[in-house]
Amino acid sequence: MTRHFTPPTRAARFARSLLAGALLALPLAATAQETPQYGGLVRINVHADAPNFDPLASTEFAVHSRLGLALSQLVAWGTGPDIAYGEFVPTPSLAESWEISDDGLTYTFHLRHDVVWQDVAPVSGRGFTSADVVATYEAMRAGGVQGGLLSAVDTITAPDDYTVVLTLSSPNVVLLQNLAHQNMWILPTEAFDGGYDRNTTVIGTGPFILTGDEAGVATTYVRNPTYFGHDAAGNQLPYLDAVEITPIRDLNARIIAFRSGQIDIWFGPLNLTQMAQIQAQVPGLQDIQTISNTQTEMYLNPAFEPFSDIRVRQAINMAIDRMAMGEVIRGGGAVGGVVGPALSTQTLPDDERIALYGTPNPERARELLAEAGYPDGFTFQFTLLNYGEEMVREGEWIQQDLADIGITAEINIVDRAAGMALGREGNFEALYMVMSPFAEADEYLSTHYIPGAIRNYAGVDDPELTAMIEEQRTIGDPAARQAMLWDIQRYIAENVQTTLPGWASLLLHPAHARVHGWHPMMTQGFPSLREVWVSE
Amino acid sequence: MTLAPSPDVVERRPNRFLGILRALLREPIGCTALVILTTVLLLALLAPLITQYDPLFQDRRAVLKAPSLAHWFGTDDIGRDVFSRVLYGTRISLLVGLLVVTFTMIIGGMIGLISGYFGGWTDMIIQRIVEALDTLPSLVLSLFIAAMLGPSVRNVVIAVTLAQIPRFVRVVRSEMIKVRAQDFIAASRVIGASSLRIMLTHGVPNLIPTMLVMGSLSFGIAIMTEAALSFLGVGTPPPNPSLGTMLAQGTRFIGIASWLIVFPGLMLTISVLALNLIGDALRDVLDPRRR
Amino acid sequence: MSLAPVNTLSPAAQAGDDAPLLSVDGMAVRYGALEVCSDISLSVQRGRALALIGESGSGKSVTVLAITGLLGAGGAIDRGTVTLEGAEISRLSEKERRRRGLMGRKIGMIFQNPSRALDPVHTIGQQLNESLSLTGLTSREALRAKGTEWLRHVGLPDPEEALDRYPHQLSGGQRQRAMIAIALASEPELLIADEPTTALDVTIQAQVLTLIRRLQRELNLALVLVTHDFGVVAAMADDVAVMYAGQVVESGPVAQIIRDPRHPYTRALLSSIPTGLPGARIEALPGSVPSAAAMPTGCRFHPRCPLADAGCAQTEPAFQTASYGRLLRCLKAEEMTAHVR
Amino acid sequence: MLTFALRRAVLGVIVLMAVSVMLFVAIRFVPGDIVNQQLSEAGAVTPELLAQKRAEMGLDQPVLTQFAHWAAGVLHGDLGNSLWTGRPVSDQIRTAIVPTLQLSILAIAFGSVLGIGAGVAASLWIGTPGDVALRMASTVFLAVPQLWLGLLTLSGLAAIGYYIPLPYRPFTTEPWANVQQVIFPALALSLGVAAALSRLTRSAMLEVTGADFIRAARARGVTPGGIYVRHGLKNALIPVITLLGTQFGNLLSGTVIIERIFNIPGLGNLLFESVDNRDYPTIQAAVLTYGFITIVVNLLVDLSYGAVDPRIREARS
Amino acid sequence: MSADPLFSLRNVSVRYPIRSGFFQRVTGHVGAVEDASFELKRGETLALVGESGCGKSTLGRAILRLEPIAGGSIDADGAKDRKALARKAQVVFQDPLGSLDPRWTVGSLIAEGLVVHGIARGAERDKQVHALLAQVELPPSTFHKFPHQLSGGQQQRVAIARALAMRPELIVLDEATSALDVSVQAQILNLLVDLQRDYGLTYLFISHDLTVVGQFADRVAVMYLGRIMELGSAADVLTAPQHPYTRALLASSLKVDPDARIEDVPLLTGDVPSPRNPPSGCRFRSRCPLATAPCATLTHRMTGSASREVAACIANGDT
Repeated sequence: MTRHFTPPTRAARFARSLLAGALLALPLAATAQETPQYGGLVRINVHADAPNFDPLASTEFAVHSRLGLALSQLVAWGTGPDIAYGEFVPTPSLAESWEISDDGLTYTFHLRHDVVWQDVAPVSGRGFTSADVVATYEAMRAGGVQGGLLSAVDTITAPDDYTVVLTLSSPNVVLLQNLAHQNMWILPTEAFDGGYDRNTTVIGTGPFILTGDEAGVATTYVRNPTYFGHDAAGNQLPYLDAVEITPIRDLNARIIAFRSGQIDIWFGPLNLTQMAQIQAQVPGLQDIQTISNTQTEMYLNPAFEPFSDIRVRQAINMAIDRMAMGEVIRGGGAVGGVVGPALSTQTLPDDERIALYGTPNPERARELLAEAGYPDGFTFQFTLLNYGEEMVREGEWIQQDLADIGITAEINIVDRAAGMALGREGNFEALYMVMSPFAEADEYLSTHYIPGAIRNYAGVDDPELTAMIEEQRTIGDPAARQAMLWDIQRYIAENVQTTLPGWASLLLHPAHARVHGWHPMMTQGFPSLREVWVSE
Repeated sequence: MTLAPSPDVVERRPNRFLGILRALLREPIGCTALVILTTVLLLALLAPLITQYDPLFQDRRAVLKAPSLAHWFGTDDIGRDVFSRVLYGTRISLLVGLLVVTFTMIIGGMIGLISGYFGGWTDMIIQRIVEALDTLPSLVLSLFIAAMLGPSVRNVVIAVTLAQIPRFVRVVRSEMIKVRAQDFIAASRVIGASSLRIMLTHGVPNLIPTMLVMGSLSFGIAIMTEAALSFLGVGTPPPNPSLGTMLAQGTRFIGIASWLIVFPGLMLTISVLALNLIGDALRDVLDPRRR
Repeated sequence: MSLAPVNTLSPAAQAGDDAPLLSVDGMAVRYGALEVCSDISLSVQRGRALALIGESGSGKSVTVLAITGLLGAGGAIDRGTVTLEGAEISRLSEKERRRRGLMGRKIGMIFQNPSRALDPVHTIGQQLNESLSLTGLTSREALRAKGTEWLRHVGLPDPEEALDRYPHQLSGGQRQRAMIAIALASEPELLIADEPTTALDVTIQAQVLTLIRRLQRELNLALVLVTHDFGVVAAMADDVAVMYAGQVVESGPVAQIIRDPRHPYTRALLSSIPTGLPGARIEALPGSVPSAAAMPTGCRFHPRCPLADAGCAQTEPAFQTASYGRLLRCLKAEEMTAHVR
Repeated sequence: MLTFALRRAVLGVIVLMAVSVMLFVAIRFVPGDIVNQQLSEAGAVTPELLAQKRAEMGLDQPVLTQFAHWAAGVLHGDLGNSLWTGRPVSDQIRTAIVPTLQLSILAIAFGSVLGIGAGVAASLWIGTPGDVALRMASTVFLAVPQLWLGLLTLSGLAAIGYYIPLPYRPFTTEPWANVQQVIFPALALSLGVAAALSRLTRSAMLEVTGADFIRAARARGVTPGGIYVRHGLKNALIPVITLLGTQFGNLLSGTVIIERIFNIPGLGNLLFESVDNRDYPTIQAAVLTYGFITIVVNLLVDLSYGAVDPRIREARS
Repeated sequence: MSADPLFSLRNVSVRYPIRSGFFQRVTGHVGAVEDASFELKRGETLALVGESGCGKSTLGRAILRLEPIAGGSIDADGAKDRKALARKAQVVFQDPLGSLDPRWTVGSLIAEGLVVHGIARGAERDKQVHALLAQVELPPSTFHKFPHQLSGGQQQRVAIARALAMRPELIVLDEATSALDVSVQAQILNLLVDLQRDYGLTYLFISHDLTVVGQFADRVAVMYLGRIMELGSAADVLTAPQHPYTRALLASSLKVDPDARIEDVPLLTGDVPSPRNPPSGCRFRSRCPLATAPCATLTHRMTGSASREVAACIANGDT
């Protein structure tokens, strides 16, 4: 569920009224839920082409969002009215059930018996077995980009055709969620023994069969008649005959396409102002809003003299008026945290996050600077990843906020690849970038704060913190784990503060009135699409 | 210095510039162009006097305001005054244009002069390099250089200059070849003047009209290229108000805040128009057939 | 002649009619506000050649362009008449001139520089056909046959092939021959040649001039020849008109003018021609031709004239017949005694 | 003639090879590489995996070795596989070049018709208000950046409620949608070309009509129509063709911007994406393709000179 | 006229490369001048005559080292480098406007040589320039004018003054009066005669106009297709030409005599052949009215006395 705060500006009041409208609209749509109709086509836009369809080759959103229509995982994210947007509830998918040993080291998965692969050569409708799971996971461990998600796994075995056993070297409560990760699609054995080219061919067990992909034009899908999923009434899923995913890079072009009905479901960033325009022109628009599971982050490199002093880092944190920034530039959303606000059960509670990151105090910031020996401020290179105009605008915003406390930020714009390289090399003074779409607190913590980790650009090496991060993985009890996670975040806010969270923006997911059953999901792959139907 | 031309040539130089200016003012086109360009220049140079708004200051309570008495050209998406940004953006455009033209004229002019005067192997090698640069569409070349160097005003100047040089070299070279073929060059050689002296005292003065015309056109092209590069995100970096950057920012609000693209574009067009007109007028004024 | 009657001679011409084919009377030509020719009077009969001689800027080319109706933009005949076969043509539009067959059909023209007067992107044949078609020929074969005949007639080697040649593929002399063929192919009665050999070498000049003279005789054409070279005049013309600063200053039969020039300018011009005698000093005429924008008052020649007195600077002399029968424009015409060279 | 044109083309290709060496080395100086990019969203990535991926792509080898490998492939007509998509680069280029060529050819066609027409009209109406109006229009359009014209076109269309169908559809599958998609960007591109052409055509026509051979044609009674078309236009075409050649270069520059504005998946967008992704083989191929197009256009310009002007045809044979 | 020659040319050739084919290799040469030998005696006027493309201007330029020579030698009175040569030999070109830099004033144009050679500076330089202006009979007001503000004759006077400034011994007059009107040509010719008399100048007078040459030159060299066909005193060559080409050239030049009608001029047939592809043997044979088969193998050779040399010709009894 979207969480919001008390907005001080008129723009935010406007946003709230929009939100109220949206909340009203949803139940209406739900009551109108007569019997779903079969047939029809739905078009969704994404921002880019899929470079290829090999799930092991990249973590690109454009790839995995497309693969999700055709492929399935062993375990999936639960969805439904009772489950919050950022909450992970493990749900059966290819595995219909599983057991976890008491020591937390052995996971036994029982696979569905009724699953067949899509009727695409060379797999051609063969039945799904445990060999496919083993082959997929082994390949991932050997060289897949998602290998890290299986790092806790020691052995993968298949006692019979419909059972898979994973053993862990140490307990890891995150494993189930890792298996449900958007990159963990199960492929047939043929994908790994040279039977077909993963780059170009997609054969899965999902609700739709990928039939074509033309760069810059569309990726097309048709219904998979042998899909194993059924709705509550026992009807065969999916309802739709066909789906098209169209890449439109340019925001304005995307708006035009959506406004003129060439796109049914909007996906991607959208400003509230633009949304208001669209609403004025498209009758009966469904407006669904969520908080992005990514957030902007500002890395302060302690290797740069002033940033080695935590008081300076605190001062910078206090100088930035994130709430207003999010309102004006992103048109809503939530203030960021050590763990992103989209992970509603794991991030710190709203009021605490707002107290830590959403309450600017320039006076205190100036005092801190003076204490640290910079009463007149200083100048630093503010390396800004060009990840869209809003990112740049946030950078400019922060620049003005910092100027208020006497710090001069010289903006240096770099593209994404250069920015990531500079980050990994530690070759920056301050770096402003957008975080990957993490779905689990452990991902945030282990990538940012463990020595040698991939996102530990600031070079954090705090044994106490490392021990805490390792410990939370072993805590089976959800409440206890949550407390531990909160402690870690508080510890980081107080003692580390090298990565300042920015803003998690409001995501608008408008859809045309003819689309029913559409629920945006945090995980990639449009999992609710199998239940979407259209009225004409 | 022995290379100094005879005194009356020296004393005539400033007169010649004033003469060109006077001749320009006599032409209706030249006059119009000078008036427009002067206006644009004054607007850019006197920006701090004309507008009280800081082009970078974000008035966070006045976001995306339509043009009004307070904000003549409206405000942008974080509350910056568009009028002020257009003026300061024009400054950057003109600065980039000026630097590009200066460097292009000096570097391109020199290379073209040498290539055209000496011919032979020197010319061959220079021509091949120029062709190499010329194989790529100039924007693609600029784009590539700018992308490689990263966005900054300095890098834009480098990228645009490099892309402009081939054209300049080609024109100066062919003009120099024409000049070299003239009898007055032969006469100077017969008098015993060295190649360097001939190039400087006969070559350069005769190339100046061509260079001036080319320069004013290059100026316009440089401004447009700067805008294009900034639009594509490899030009003048934010928060500097470049006209191209402003257009790029404005595209997100097409149909919502048309002032964000209308005014910067208009200013861009007017600047280029003035420079093109000056080029046209110079071409007329400096045409030897018209004297 | 080998060519079947190219030009049906009018009975009058055959009878040796003295009536001029072309006569120009008091013509003045103006380009914008500038009068470049004033009070030009000329006439030429069939079978005769009139040479128009003068230094550069004397207005001789403008005169023939005015006669042919080819004055460029802004140029027009301001005063006077041009009569061809008795019809006044000076004020006709180009369209009307074409309708009356004045362009090409009655008046043919040869230009100074054949490299520039031939369209570089069309073959000789194509340009020849434009002229031939005026005579009513249409079929491709007939055009080709006639074209070949004309090129043979002007002495081009391989005339059949030459039809398909582009101008740049011919030598300068051949180009001028081709130009002559094109000018004559429409079978005009009046041929105007504007410095037809200035761009050519002497040996080629002799060839081309011989050709023009031969064809003029054969076809009984009236020829107006513009030149700055008295040698050409002596070799080619029957009559000559000497021009200075946009006016005809003296005219008459060629032998008379050369042997006994009466106008001071004609005299000065003739005496400034090198004689070829080793070591002889040339009598040079001081000064240079005035420009149309700064014409002297009175007699236009008076600033350079050795005989000029105060009156010459005030009174404009008329072009009239002197007591000794010569047409000239000089206030001191009666003082000019014989001066046989 | 053909020898001449071919010689220029071959020289061009040699030059292009030199460009490719510079390019190959230069792009590797830009910070960041494809592996960063591919794994940008993965949380659990180890440095070992990054190294393994780089080794798989051969990015760990010395630049010269990489170049030798790539150049050997290119010489055999193999542009390599995209590091980003894993598909042959040649396929991507083939797909992307279509809309780019479609745009630029359409634009040059519109521009020629508009520009030459306006130029001839202005030269016929010289001195009249029509001439003045055409000249003013061309001066103004020459100064309007393609960038702005594109944006104005887009917002203008939006303002009247006309929406260009999106995304791009190839002409072969959906001709009507394709036409709607390319016609406006092509028009926006063509106005600059038209302006430049009309100015040149006008002055070339005026220059030609002042030539002796035009006077000679008039003297032999050729009608104004014949003079304008046969003698005037054909001679005036020579500088016009030269300009068309250089304008094509400008147009290619323009397509980079216009493709971006109108969301057309052409060569420019491909280049952009591959630069973003540090997809070296695709960057190289895209840039070389621009160079190749330029060479082909120059070749065509050379050949058409010959077609128009026999002197050039001969001088070069 | 002293006995020792000012300049002497021995078998001078000037060739241009012809490039062709895919690789633009040099596939041959155009012999613009072939095997030219003569001496320029101090104080004389030697005329080089011939039709366009015969190489007369090229030969003049070669003497001035504006063209590299491919064979033979030129002894320029001991002048080894260009600066030394500049004090020996100067030039006046055909096109008066084209040979004066349009952006320089007359004063600075005339002074250029003085500056380059450091002959005079400051007021002394201006004084010399004014003296030169007076020598070529130009008013002092010309000093500050630009070339395009002068008439053709005045421009040519400036060019002469510029050449005179170097106090040269030889002036190459490359068709120096051809572009001028007859009346102006006469003025310039007279000036040149006066200057020669006053300063003992030597002239190499390049011209196509035999009448001017007859009046002006002491000796005449007739060139055809890059070769000298006849060389001797003006009186001899122009009144008793021996080579058929000289005869043809003389016959073709029109006299100002109403009795000399065009019909009476004996004509040469055909055009000058391309120097890329000259006829074998005697180069004139393709147009020579007297040519016979052996002319195709005749070697070019100058025969005769010191006062008159004529190219080998079968019609003259050479074999």
